Amino acid sequence: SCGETQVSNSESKIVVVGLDDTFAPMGFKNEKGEIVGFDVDLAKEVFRRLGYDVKFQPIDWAMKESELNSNKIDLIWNGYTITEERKQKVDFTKPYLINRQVIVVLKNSNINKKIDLEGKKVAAQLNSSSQEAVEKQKDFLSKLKDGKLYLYETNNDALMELENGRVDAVVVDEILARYYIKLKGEENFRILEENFGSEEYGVGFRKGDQLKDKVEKALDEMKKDGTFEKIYNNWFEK
Amino acid sequence: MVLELKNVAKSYKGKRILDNISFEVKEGEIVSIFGKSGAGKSTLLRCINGLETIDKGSIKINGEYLYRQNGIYVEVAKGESLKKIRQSIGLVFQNFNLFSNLTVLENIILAPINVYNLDRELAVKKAELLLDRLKILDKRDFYPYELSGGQRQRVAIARACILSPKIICFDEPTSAVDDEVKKSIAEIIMEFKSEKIAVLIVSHDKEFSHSISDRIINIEGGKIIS
Amino acid sequence: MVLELKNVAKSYKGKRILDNISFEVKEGEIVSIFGKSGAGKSTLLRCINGLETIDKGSIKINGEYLYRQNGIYVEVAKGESLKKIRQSIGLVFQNFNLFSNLTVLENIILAPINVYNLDRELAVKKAELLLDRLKILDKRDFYPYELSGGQRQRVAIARACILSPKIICFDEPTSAVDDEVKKSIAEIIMEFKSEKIAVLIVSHDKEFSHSISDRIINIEGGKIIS
Amino acid sequence: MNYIVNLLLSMKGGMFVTIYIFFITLVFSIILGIITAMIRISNIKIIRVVVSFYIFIMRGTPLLLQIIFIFFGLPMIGVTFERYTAVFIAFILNYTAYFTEIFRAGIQSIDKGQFEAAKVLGLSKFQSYRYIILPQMFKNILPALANEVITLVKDTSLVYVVGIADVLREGKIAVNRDATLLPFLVVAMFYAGFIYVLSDLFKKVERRFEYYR
Amino acid sequence: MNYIVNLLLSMKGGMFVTIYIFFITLVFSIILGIITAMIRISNIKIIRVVVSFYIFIMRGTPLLLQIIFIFFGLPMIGVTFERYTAVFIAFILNYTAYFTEIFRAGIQSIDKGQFEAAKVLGLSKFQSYRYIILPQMFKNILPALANEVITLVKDTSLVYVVGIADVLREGKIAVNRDATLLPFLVVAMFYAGFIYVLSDLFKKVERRFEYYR
Ligand SMILES: Nc1ncnc2c1ncn2[C@@H]1O[C@H](COP(=O)(O)OP(=O)(O)OP(=O)(O)O)[C@@H](O)[C@H]1O
Ligand SMILES: Nc1ncnc2c1ncn2[C@@H]1O[C@H](COP(=O)(O)OP(=O)(O)OP(=O)(O)O)[C@@H](O)[C@H]1O
Ligand SMILES: [Mg+2]
Ligand SMILES: [Mg+2]
Repeated sequence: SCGETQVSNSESKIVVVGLDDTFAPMGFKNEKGEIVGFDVDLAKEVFRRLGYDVKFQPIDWAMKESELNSNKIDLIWNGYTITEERKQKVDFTKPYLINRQVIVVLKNSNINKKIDLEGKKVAAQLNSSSQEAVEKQKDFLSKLKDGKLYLYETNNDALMELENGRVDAVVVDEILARYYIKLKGEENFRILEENFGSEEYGVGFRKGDQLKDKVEKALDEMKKDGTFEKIYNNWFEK
Repeated sequence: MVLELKNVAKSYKGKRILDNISFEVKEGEIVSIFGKSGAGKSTLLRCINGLETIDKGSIKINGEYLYRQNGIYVEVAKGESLKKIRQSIGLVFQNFNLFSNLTVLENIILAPINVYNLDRELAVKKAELLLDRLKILDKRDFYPYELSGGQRQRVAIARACILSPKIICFDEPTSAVDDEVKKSIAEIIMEFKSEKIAVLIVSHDKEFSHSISDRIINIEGGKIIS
Repeated sequence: MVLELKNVAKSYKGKRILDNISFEVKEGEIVSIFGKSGAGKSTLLRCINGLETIDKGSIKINGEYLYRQNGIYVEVAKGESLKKIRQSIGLVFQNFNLFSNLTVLENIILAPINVYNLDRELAVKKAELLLDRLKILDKRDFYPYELSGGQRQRVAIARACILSPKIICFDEPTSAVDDEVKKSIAEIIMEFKSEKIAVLIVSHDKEFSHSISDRIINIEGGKIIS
Repeated sequence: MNYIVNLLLSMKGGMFVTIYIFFITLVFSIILGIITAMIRISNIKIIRVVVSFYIFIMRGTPLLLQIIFIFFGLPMIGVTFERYTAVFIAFILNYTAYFTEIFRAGIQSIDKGQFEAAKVLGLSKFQSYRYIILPQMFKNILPALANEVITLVKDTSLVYVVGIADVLREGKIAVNRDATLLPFLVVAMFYAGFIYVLSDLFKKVERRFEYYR
Repeated sequence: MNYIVNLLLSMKGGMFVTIYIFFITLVFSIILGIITAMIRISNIKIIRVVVSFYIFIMRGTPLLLQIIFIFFGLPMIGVTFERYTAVFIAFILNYTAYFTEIFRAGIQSIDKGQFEAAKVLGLSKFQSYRYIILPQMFKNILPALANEVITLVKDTSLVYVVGIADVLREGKIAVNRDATLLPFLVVAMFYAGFIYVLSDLFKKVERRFEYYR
């Protein structure tokens, strides 16, 4: 149904999770039109344990805080990076996942370290946090072939160019990288040890919402009893 | 009296077109209005039909005021009163103004069916009778753009005549037709007389007007001169 | 011959409106066409002016073929030839067709200035003279919607007459005017005669037509009957 | 090939949403547009001023902002709408403004004699519009109306801002999910096909109106 | 306050660009639109078919894609344009299509008698359009034309795709640079002001055309 459920309070036992359903693999629609994904599975398990009915509401990512603050949704759970600015507006749980800016190369490539990238063609998605992370390291940037990143419209384009051998490496979100590698064949790619920094994902709540603590606790338990890892392995190449 | 005008005045661009016009028309009376081209005859008929506002004076139709002088203002009929007036008066326009998206028949039966709630079949029958008398029954399903000038004029006449209001105004009703049709039109007008319907005719055709009118009004310089 | 029609035929919706029409008009000749309303008079004038195609026959204007029967086809004049024809013939429409975005004066001088490259001042002078004769000089700067029916008709006449083509067609030129104006129109038409301009008149006004015509053509059932 | 079939199946919900938003908006804003156009040309000054202010606001700000305002802004003053309700309010208010002006152009270019004849025959305002004015208006403005209707097809994609999954958003989902650009091609073809059907329909309606001049 | 002044100064280039693209597009596509409308109603079948295909392509695909195609796509077959050239080609081709249909509506709703009178008086096709048809057409379609012109104002922001800095893009730059939403407010007010001026102009022109009926 496309309607709005009434906003939950602790008695009603319905909770509305906002997510950008274009964001594979964290939360997205599959071919059958069901909302699935890593975060979705996590949320389902958490709220099953807490005894809530959970409803997933697709939103536009740019409007996420507006959705939350106008009570259209109860929480944001969708690869939501914790930043200082966002902390002003929402309450975050402890980070449940670390996302690094990793370097992907072909399996048989002789690139093993960052230094090996000197003079090589390195690609990233235009306007992505990967681009931002690499371009922050000006020295490194200047040593690349042509002294710049090769930028593509989508990560998919960049990885395709890597497969075609037109670039030597791609800098990309680890989460996305592992999803795409799983999709495109784990035998073809390799992720280097070194990376370009990391960010942390958390679940966002309205300021002062007590549900936050319960979710945090449930997540902790899931990490302890191995449920978290099981879900993780379902979605990502190890 | 079906129609009473009192001191009616009307200007365009500061020029007096109608100046202190007063006259009355009784039930079943046929009155002709003469005057040079541009004398204000069409304007007069348009005022009587509420299509133009007037600057001064009063116009009373079938007992209801369409315009009523009240101090320096002229009050205009509204709502139910206006509706009643509209239904007691009819007009054949000098330039016909047929509805271009409707056929001849549809033009004629539109008002009877929708305004007077006449049964559709009856309306069609009445319309066909009129069309036959005006010798254009074969154009029943034509659109106005497919008609000759005189045929259009006859449709306009039929459209007004099917309603039998209390008073009916004809603006140059014979300007585009031949003598034979003219005779039919004269007959139709004469029948109104017997039904106690008043008729107001504006025409340059003296022969036609004289032959059917009870009375003649001459307009010059915006005034009634006789 | 300024105008020659040969076996002209024209149908609408499969109905013959003009059937095998042939006649000729000489320089300076005034010819009247009579016929009942709907007989096809306006259609005939519109064909002669190239506003309607014809199904059969030929029409020749001032020596150029407007329509020419060629086997089963009718060829239509094009390009320079058509342009020449257009400039040798004029028409006063039954429903006037004044340009609604132009004033009376502009309506009249548009063609002289733009088609015949007449000096603007001269055109204005000529137009004013015509307007004066037709007694509407005071409406010089009015727009068509501000005119009475008869005034519009006079503007339409002036607009066609200022051009002095080889042949000029009038479709019901006196349907909306009074006797005095009628006389002026008759005079203007008579002057064309002296300028060797041919005139074709369609009118229901027998008195008017008879008084100025050299010859009369009667149409019935699409054919010339006399 | 099989992929495309699956893709189409997975996107049919989005296609339905697009068509749904299109039709609901079209129907209501055409009806309201006719009414507003009638009001707009009425001679009561205050009403005219109000309507033309409304039209200025609707045309002067982007539709996207109007949707955001109605869905996220109004709750601040306690007025809350469902997602679809908010979208329909914004779309209908916006398109009514554009249609109003097209209809006004159409009505104003009808010969005044048609209005006068209707008046003299005693037809009510409603009857005059129903039988005479509106049919002639539609004939007058069909090509211009098609412009606006086609723009509406493309504007439906703005619903993404409240998270409604129209065909474009479903295309995006599939692109990210399946790591291929094909879904966008499908979306483009869907729009082009839809617009083709509409253009064709307009052409047919135009021909239907050719019965008179 | 000082900040706003500085902001305005830093954005005046973008405002100029927006206005520049607006006017160039407007002028050329109105002129071309008139010509195409005349062609569109001509009775040479092949020309009519070609023009209506062109209109379908222009209305059936988004303007953004058209810009991308001309700037990024055509170079693949060896046709390369400057940024502004590409933008103007795309905008003018696109808007000409929309204007054509509006003008066609306007021309077709003019009484046939006006064309016939012009013909009989010997006016050339060009003269008839210049003195009679176009003035009456503009009177007929002014309100509908305003719709399209106002849409153009908002569409100018699409030039971001080839990296031209219009007012919206400069606003975005300032938002990212100064970490405040104020620049967007300035942009919104610029658009609203611009559209207000245009609406007002249209209202005045409409009143100018009221001299006849
Ligand atoms: N809207 C207007 N603005 C200015 N003057 C007008 C307007 N309408 C009519 N007139 C003038 O009013 C006068 C009377 O016009 P009206 O149509 O009543 O004449 P009429 O007696 O019917 O003439 P005709 O026999 O030629 O039809 C004319 O001189 C005309 O120019
Ligand atoms: N477009 C058309 N389609 C069908 N029939 C038409 C069309 N135009 C004219 N006619 C028919 O042709 C016939 C002749 O019309 P025309 O206008 O030539 O008559 P007319 O002799 O000028 O009559 P009037 O004296 O009434 O003006 C009429 O019966 C008319 O219905
Ligand atoms: Mg009159
Ligand atoms: Mg005739």
